Amino acid sequence: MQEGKKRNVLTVIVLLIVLIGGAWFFAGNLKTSVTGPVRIGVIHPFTGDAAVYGEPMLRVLNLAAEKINAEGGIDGYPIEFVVEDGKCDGTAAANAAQKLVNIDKVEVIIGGFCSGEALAAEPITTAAGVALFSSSASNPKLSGISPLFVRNYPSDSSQGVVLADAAIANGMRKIAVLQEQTDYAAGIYEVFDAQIQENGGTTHKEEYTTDSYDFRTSIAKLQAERPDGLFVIANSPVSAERIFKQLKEMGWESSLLVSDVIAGDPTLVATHADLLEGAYAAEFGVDDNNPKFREVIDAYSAKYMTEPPFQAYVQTGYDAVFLIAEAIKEVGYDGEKIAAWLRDVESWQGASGTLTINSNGDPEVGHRLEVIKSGKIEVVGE
Amino acid sequence: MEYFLHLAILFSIFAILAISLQLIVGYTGLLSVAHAGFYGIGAYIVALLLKNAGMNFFPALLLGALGSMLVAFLIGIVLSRFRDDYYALGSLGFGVIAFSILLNWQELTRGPLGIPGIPRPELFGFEFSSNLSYLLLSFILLGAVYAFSRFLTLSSFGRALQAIREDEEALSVFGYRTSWFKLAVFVIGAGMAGIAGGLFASYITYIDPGSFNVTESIFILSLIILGGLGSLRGAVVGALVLILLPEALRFVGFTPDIAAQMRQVVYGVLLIVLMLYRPQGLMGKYKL
Amino acid sequence: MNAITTERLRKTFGGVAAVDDLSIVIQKGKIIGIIGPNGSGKTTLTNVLTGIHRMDGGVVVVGKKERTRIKSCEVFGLGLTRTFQNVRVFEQVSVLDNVLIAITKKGVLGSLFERASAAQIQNADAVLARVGLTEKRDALAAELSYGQRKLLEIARALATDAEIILFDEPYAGLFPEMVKRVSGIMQELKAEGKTVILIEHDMALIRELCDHVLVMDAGKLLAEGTPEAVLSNPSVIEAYLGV
Amino acid sequence: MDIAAQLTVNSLIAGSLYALVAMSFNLIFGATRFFNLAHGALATVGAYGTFYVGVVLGLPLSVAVAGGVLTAALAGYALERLVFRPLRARKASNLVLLIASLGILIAVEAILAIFFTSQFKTLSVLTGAAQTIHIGSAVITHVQLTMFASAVLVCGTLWLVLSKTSFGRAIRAVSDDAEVAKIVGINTNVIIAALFVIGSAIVGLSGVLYGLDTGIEPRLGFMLLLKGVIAAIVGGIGNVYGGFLGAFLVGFAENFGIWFISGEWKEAIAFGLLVLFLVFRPQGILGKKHT
Repeated sequence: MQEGKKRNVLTVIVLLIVLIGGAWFFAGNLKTSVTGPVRIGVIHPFTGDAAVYGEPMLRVLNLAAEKINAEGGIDGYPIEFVVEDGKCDGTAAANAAQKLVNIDKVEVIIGGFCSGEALAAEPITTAAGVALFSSSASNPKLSGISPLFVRNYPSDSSQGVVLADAAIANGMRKIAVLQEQTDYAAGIYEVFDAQIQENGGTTHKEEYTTDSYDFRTSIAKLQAERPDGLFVIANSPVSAERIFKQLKEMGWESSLLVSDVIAGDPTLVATHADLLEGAYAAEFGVDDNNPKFREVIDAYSAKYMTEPPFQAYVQTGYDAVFLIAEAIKEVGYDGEKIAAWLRDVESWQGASGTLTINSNGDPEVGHRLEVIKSGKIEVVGE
Repeated sequence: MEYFLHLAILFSIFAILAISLQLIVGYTGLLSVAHAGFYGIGAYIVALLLKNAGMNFFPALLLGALGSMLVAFLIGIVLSRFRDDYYALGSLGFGVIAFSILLNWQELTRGPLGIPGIPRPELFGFEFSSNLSYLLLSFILLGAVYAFSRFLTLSSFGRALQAIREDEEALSVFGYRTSWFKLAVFVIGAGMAGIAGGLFASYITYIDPGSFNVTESIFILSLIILGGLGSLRGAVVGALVLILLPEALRFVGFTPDIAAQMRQVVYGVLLIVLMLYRPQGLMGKYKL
Repeated sequence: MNAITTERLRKTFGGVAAVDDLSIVIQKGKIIGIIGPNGSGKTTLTNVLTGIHRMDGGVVVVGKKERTRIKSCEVFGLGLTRTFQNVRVFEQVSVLDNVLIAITKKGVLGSLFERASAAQIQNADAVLARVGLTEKRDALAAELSYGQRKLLEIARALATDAEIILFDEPYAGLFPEMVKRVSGIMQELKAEGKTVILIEHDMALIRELCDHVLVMDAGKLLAEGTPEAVLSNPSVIEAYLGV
Repeated sequence: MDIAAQLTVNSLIAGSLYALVAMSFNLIFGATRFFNLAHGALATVGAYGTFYVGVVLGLPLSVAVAGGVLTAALAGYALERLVFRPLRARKASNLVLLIASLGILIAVEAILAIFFTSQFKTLSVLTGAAQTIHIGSAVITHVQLTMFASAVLVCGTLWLVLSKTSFGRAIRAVSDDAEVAKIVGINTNVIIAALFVIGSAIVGLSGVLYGLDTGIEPRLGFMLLLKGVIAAIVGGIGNVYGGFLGAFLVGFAENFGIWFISGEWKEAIAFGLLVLFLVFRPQGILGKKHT
């Protein structure tokens, strides 16, 4: 009885080794070749706070793909998206990247929407020779992170500097900061803080996790510092909404600075018009007169009966699909070649204007200063 | 094929977690909800040693396990004084505190930003970069953990653990320092969870504290309750079923968001129904 | 020679003394009965002696050691073991393992690398045979009848090979033939030179078995002596009838 | 020191919320003696009940609040009848009851997420713009003031009911010893069912108030439950008034704790307090010592 059991176990182990070893050998000799639809991976947030971006951005990507497919696709083959939920969270994004790279075998991925997603996915895609193209991740650490990473949304190094300069110019020396604990928000803070200190100012920071609901004590602590201004760096309008409500309840008085995702949500800005009166923001701006930009906004409005939110991301997301499609047409379905082509883009005309990618894989554009007046965004100096 | 490998690797990691928690909960009757904490400590130690110190995976894994064990020892000194509900609450307290430290000791852990780009293991110039080789590694570790746990449960030590579960006070009259046994099994289980954490970190290549919170502890607990308390095989079966379940739900055609919630509904209902009709789980011998 | 002596031993619960400055002597190698009405402190005394409750005052001398505090895990080392009034076997553990618990190594490290040896199992089987549970050897203790569990507890206590064995109402719920077997075991233990402490309500059994009887009432020693002397003592009768 | 005033107010607000959870938790625990994690789910049920009645159906605030509280009470009764009573009848151990209640918590949260999505939602449609009151340099909104009033009112009412009515005496009898209570002719199942209804209504109210103050999402009950259970243990498990005291202790510890250390550690403070109590005073502030 005992002996028989041992033999069984041994047989199973040997079988397992043979099976796994065999499969390993054959797996190494397999190669994916493209003979059908062109598959592009997408890692965007569809659950959690940042889900407010996921759905509209996916619509934008689909609008672009529909247009390309209607015009003949890529060498006759249509574009297909393989969509994964990155949850604006590193673990989910890493899982999604693993799946897209190993199981779906895509050669190019659009994402992550959040900086945290992009930072977590990048090592995986780079190791697999897959191109990662983000149309929204703005953390400065992503600059030049890998030859296989490209983005057409500017780094927050410019957002932080623009806002810090505006603060200093308006006589703010002591600035309170309420920062969400995400890569995006941390990136902006780092640049902002450095620029403020360089100009002789100081910052007092309180951080909060994405699932925080009670900011009262943090606000009270910041209030007690008697700052000249408060910089709210939220990763999504959802936590900003909670913060604004409590700021108002606690009678916050000094002027505000807000991160670009807040300025990019017209409903949020309109709802809190009185609190945000005179607040500064720095956004990667949109150009209403650009015909390609009008094209996507109109197509979206026609199809979904509403103007898209976060239009700064709409323009880059729309462009991303066209850029990738062009790259595949030029160099074929190969991650390394696609990335190389994308990093060479120069004076390309799209919905986000004229795009040139520099040696860091970043676009040669920056953020512009805006001010909120009676619930509307106004560009400063225009 | 690749998809199957992915699931098989996740299964091995969770089977190790389930087996290690089985020793604590199923054999010794200590309802610990701190397990994800040790899983996380192992993951973070391995990730930091690999990424910042450039250490080889295997010594790092050993240090990860030892680190988890050291923390478990310090916590266990306090925790071993409790039993039943109070043990559960105490471990909940420590689990949340461990999570808070992973989240807020930002100089070391980068807090909620997590650690990206953790390298895969390497042995004598061979890199476990393919999922197949990684699966082999995970299976070997799972086998080792299973064999060790089996050895443990068949020993006099294992018999004493079960007696603690049944009646700690009565056992002490027979000369057993029960709190030392509770401490020992807690530390051993934590070491195994640390190994699972190291495997997870190097496989996913990215970790953040969110993977190691109380909800994760509860998930591991539901693996062994489903599989059956007091049975190592039950722990493995529980891990298998609950890893495959969400895939089955996705197969049925739910959207990812709904599927994630449906999975939770199924866990919840499963726990209720099991408690009502089969409190010993699928394969367990022992009733709570 | 005395097996156990207590001096002014005290245990209170919420201000009420369950054992009230009790000083007794348990002689070695005898069967000592402890009787008394419900709530007189017999079980509390057992629990204090075996470290289940911490004593609030007084001294206990076991063998040569004087103690003001007894931890339950030290009791085994003092050569003392017990059964419980409300059976406390390890329910979801096999009958054999219940007995092996008392035989195998007790230290964390020692037990980790020990598997029950053939000799240990033989020893356990012998004890099971002695109480008549051989057939139930591989069953879970939870599957036993109440009486069988009592026998299992006795087996577990016998397996420790302790010098002093405390039986807390071992006869309650036993069938007549089991009663006979247990009485036989007690007499064997006495013959082996061991000390038996028997808490019991059945006066016939006390008369039959005990060499010496202690009567407790309200945590104090009411009387002591031979069974005949004690059971004819008017104050004992009064305490029992509660006049 | 104007920050101290605001922190005191913040502590009282947090404490009031925890007090509602802890008192109702202890009320039920006293009679059933198990850690009912489903209690947290009922806070979520109450909050979503109010959301449904007030926002989806568009009925006025008072109806919405009543609707939320009532839904929670009914749900609590249903759980007692469908899950807990059958388990008690089977003489299930505390751990079995605990795990079953954990299953309920997980399932209810997920079901709410399926119906209402897991997104954060505000109830400000119902309350309108927050009206505030200034107390010295501190600020408090009407909703928050209501929280504090509710906590005090519930505590007072429970005291009246428990100590002055025959129903209260029956509850105390069941809490002291369910077996004895049965023998003297008290129908323990009826008493326990009534406690579930009352307790669930109170915890439902906490969820509703929390929702009106900050907003709702399916996991709010879990957070409230953790804090509530800590407060219940710190105050003395099974003791209603202990829950009240413990809640304010937790509220003050959390809010004044992060005055000195950074706000991220708020969670750790509450649980640190729990561990301290478990080690040094496991019976809690008002609990009786067990041996």
